[in-house]
Amino acid sequence: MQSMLHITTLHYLVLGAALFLLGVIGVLTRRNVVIVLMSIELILNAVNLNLVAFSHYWQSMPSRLGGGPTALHGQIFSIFVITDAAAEAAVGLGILIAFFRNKETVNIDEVNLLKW
Amino acid sequence: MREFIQYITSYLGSNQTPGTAGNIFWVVVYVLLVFTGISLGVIAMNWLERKILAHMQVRLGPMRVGPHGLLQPFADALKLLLKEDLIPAEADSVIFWCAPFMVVLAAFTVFVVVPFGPTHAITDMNIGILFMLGVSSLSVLGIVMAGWASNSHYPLIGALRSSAQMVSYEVAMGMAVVSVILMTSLNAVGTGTLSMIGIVQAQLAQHEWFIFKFFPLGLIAFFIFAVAMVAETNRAPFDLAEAESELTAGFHTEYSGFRWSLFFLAEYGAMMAASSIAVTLWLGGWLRPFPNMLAGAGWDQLFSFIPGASFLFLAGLCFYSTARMPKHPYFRIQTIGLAGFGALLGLVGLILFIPPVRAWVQDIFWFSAKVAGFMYLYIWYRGTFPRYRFDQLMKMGWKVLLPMGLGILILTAGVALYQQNLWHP
Amino acid sequence: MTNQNTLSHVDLETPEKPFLDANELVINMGPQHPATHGVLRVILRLDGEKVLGLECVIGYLHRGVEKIGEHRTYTMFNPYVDRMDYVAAVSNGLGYCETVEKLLNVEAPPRAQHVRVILTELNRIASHQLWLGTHALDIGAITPLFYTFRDREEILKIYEKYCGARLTTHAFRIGGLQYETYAGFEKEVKNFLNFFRPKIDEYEELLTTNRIWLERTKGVGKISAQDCIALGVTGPVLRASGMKWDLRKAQPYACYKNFDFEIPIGQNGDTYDRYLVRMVEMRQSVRIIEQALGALPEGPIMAKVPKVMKPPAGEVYHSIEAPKGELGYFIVSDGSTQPYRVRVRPPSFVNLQALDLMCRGQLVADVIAVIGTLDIVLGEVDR
Amino acid sequence: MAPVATPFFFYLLSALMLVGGILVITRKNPVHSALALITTLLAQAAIYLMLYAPFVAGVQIILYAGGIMVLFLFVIMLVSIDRSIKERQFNSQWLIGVVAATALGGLLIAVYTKGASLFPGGPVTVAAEGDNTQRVASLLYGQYMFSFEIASLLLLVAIIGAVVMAKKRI
Amino acid sequence: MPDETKSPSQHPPQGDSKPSAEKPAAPATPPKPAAVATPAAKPAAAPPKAPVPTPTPWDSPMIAKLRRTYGSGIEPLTYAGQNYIVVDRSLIPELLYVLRNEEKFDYCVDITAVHYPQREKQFDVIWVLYSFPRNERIRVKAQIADGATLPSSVPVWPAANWLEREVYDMFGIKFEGHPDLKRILLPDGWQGHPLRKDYGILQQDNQWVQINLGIESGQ
Repeated sequence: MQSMLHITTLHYLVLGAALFLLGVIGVLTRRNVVIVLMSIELILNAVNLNLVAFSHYWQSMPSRLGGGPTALHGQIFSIFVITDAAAEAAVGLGILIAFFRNKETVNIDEVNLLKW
Repeated sequence: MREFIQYITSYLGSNQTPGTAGNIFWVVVYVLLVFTGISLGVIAMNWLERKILAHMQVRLGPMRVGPHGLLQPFADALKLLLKEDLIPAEADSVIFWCAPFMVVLAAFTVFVVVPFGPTHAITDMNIGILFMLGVSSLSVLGIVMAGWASNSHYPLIGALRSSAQMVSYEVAMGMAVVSVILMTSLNAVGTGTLSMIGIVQAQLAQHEWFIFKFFPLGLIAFFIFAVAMVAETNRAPFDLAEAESELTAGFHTEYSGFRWSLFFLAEYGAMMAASSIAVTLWLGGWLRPFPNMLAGAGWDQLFSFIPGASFLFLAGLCFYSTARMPKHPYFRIQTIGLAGFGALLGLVGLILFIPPVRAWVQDIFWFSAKVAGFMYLYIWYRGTFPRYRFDQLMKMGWKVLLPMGLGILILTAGVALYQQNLWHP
Repeated sequence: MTNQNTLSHVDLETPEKPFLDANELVINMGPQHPATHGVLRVILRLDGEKVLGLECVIGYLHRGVEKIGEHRTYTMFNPYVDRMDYVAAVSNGLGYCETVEKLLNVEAPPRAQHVRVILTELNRIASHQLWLGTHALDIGAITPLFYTFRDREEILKIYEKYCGARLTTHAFRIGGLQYETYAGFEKEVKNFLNFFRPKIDEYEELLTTNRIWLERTKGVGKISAQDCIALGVTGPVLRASGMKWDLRKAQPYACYKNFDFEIPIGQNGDTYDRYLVRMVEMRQSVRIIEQALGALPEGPIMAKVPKVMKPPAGEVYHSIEAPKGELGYFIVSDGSTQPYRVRVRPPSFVNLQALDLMCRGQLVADVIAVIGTLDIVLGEVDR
Repeated sequence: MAPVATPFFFYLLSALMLVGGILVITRKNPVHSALALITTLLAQAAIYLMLYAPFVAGVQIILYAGGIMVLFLFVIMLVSIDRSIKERQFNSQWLIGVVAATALGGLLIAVYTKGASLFPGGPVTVAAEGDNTQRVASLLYGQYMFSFEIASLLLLVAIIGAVVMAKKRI
Repeated sequence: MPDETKSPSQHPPQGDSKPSAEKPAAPATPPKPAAVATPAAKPAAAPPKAPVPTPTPWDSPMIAKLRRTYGSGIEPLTYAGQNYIVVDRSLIPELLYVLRNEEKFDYCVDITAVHYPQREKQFDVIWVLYSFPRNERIRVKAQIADGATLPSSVPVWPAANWLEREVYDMFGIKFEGHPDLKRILLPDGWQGHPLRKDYGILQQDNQWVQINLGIESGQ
């Protein structure tokens, strides 16, 4: 019970892992490309959560271990991940539009030709 | 009990916002106060927009409900609440249901960080302006939801237009905002701030409203923001999302009654939010005119009379209109009502002369007055401009405002760097 | 036989392909739509915002005016024509009366003709004012509407004083006028002209150099003179395309040949040129009215026409330059008291055909602008 | 801003996130999925605030909820989804997918149970956010300058790629 | 004197059909039946003095040229100062092309029809043409029987599109080759063509009204 009331870094990590798994399941099982892309966003967010949680953890560490208030590397990394997510979404949705224009479907099972 | 009272009184006299002080009670009080104020502002705007627009267009506007139509907004609100709340049969009912709330939420949450005074804000966030831009950009989600869930073509086109428009203009808006943030870094420390209160204090410290900073850079940035904010709030001449001559009513074509009134509320709320950003960033927020040039107790005293005086002036206008009312039994109630309204305004004005109140409302008054100026601009635009076409709107956003914003940003950065070097050689 | 389909730049037969093939949006604009000026229904095929093609569905206001004409005497039918283009009722009446006069082989006396010209030109101003207000409203400028309506009121007051009606005036009679002008008519019209001249400047101040107005109207809904002629489009639309043709000059009727006025023309045939042409037309109308007032002769106002009108058997086509274009009447008489056949050649109906051509490849907002600039009145389209 | 009732908000927000995540991968209608994802993202922004990362939270709201998700909704409306809603929602290897994910989950649980001792049991104490933004900025434009420029290059490439992909005729 | 000689006797209500009297050779147009549509009105209507004007033949270089090609297929007449040509139905597309391309009648003002139920060829179809270069108006008139078709003039003047649709809508005259010949003013499923003389002024398609408007009758 005590561990439930004190939110530790591990809590955030478990939450991140759960989100990650949801994303993986979505990517592996769904047929709709849009939802697959959204599942990828879920995965990236799970990673981000971990990064920020670790950054939070590091800030509490002594600075001789590389911690301290300026140890915000996790947050920096998560910003890069968000940037990457934006790029991925833009290109992915661009591909989706091109795909939809040619095949008139958003079904990922039909993206197996590598040409159209 | 005593602890509770102590908890409440502990905040009084603090020089922090209640959110920063971590005082939940006062946060709740401030939230209630701010939202009541915003709602009152929306009601007043509703009436003022009609009247001002009407007088621009050689007509009278509402005249029947209450003296000079003063009660018209209330009558309208009542009508809207009593109207049947229709949900189209083919609509996606869940999304249709929650879209208006999303829009209202986005428009009103923004006020969490708006500084009506150095301590008169719900909270002072480290990322204040970022928060405002981010949350206000969420309203586009509500609009898209509304348009899509209606399952009808006009709302869908309206939603697509609106989302494209808001996303595009946010970029230019961001450039203008960043140039202001660069200006805040011109201090001894050399770091700027994103906090709304910090931005106003930087203007106070630098003895200059940012609209005049690095003339004309600040002015151009302000201009970019002023254009982009009209586009962000979907108002004329950028009201393409609800262009009544093209898309009947755009994304809220299928809405009626209460839900429609929520969109209405959100639109005006968003207008005030955008104006507050502009006022905070460029026009010195709560600062009274010339706080540095006309400094000193005497000037403070003089300026502190203005809020009460302006209310008394409005009351005088009311009494003048009362005197000009037709002397006919048919108008008796209206005349009495107008006189009563004037008396109310006069009373408020007199209360504002009481010394502690006088000091207390100073900041709020100046902030509201500046926002009101922007509101007038909105109405003025609507009365004057034709509507842009969608491609022209996009062209303006991406090909005019964005390059301008980028240029301003680079120039501001250059000038700021130069001044920094003067500071820390 | 050579194919002489002269529509130049757009192939109306083959549909254009949308951006996403499966995603062509079909939108039903109207019949209940604020900007279709009545009950016009336009079925738009859209690719996003781009118009791939459109089809007009009309007839919601069809009242069978032509059929009614066959069952009324010549005199009784006169008020009906006012109801077609109800914003230019006086012009309709002029066209009808002159056509029947042609059948009867009579001519209205000069004083009647002058009064007719004055009232018709006032009507042209009123019609253009209404067009300007609604057109600007469609493009999003809400204020000009109130200004134009304020000034149009003055014209309607003159009508009201003259014949008791404001909109569907029934001002003219076959053979001349029913009423002599009221006392002070000339002075009031003169006052109106003096009042109105600065008002045109006021409208122009609001719009002509307004950047947004320019962007919204320049290059929008372009149509060449050649296409106009092929599609039978007349009136300000044709003139804005650069064709200097006005029935008042080309085949003068009433007493227009006595007056000196210009025919404004545009170069590009876009919405902005049509706007300018109409603005100049208002000024020219003021000029004509001034001359007509100056030359208003004394004399009878009614030609000698029999009480029971029985035009000899025969058929006549006569057309006038209504505010919207060529308004023609084709009346077949069988010698009885009722026309055997009345055909109205409505300018709005024919002009509306050009909508498809003018809107292809433009955006939805331009469709609104083009409908506005065509200046259609659905009462006349559907008759 | 002092944290209030941290456990309560943590569990509330994580529940929101997980429910949102589940809805994302189970809804038929992509629009519903997108809205569920937005809920998840906003809840995550709040969790960032709890982790004293306000700048990341702001970026999350602006970029994710306000930018990327609008893009998603835009595209969903552009492609017609009527047909895909009526079709089968899960592909043929859904069972394998779930099994693989469960295996991965088991692995993660194993790692956490082994490594739990690495983390301190108590709450992490960190100075309040203070000048978080300024620190992030100095790191981003100092130490990570090069990565930052690479990221901007990546965005440029993405812009060009998206335009090339989506535009019919360039 | 003139009024009783001309109009009441064999002269149908129509101006054009009378030429059989003075026309040299009426080629394809069969002699109009003398049955008069509204005979009763005639004698009383006579204006006291002015002689009743009648269509008279006219001539011009253009007509001379057309005559050389089409001989007696065309019959130029003028009435009240307005010129028109009565042409044989078989000349219709060709003559319109010639008028448009060679004689520069580039503007099709109007297409309309008149119904004469008593005649054998019940319909007059009338093209009102105008030439911008010549500033001249002309009408072309052809007679066709009920149920007969005419070639569409849309290829000649695109303006004819809606005008022909209206003629079809109101009279039921079909135009071959029209790109989209359907009703324009009346609803698509409507029965009957209201501008025919046998269609009463109060008549309507009750079935359509009941089905589409859900009311018994529009009256």
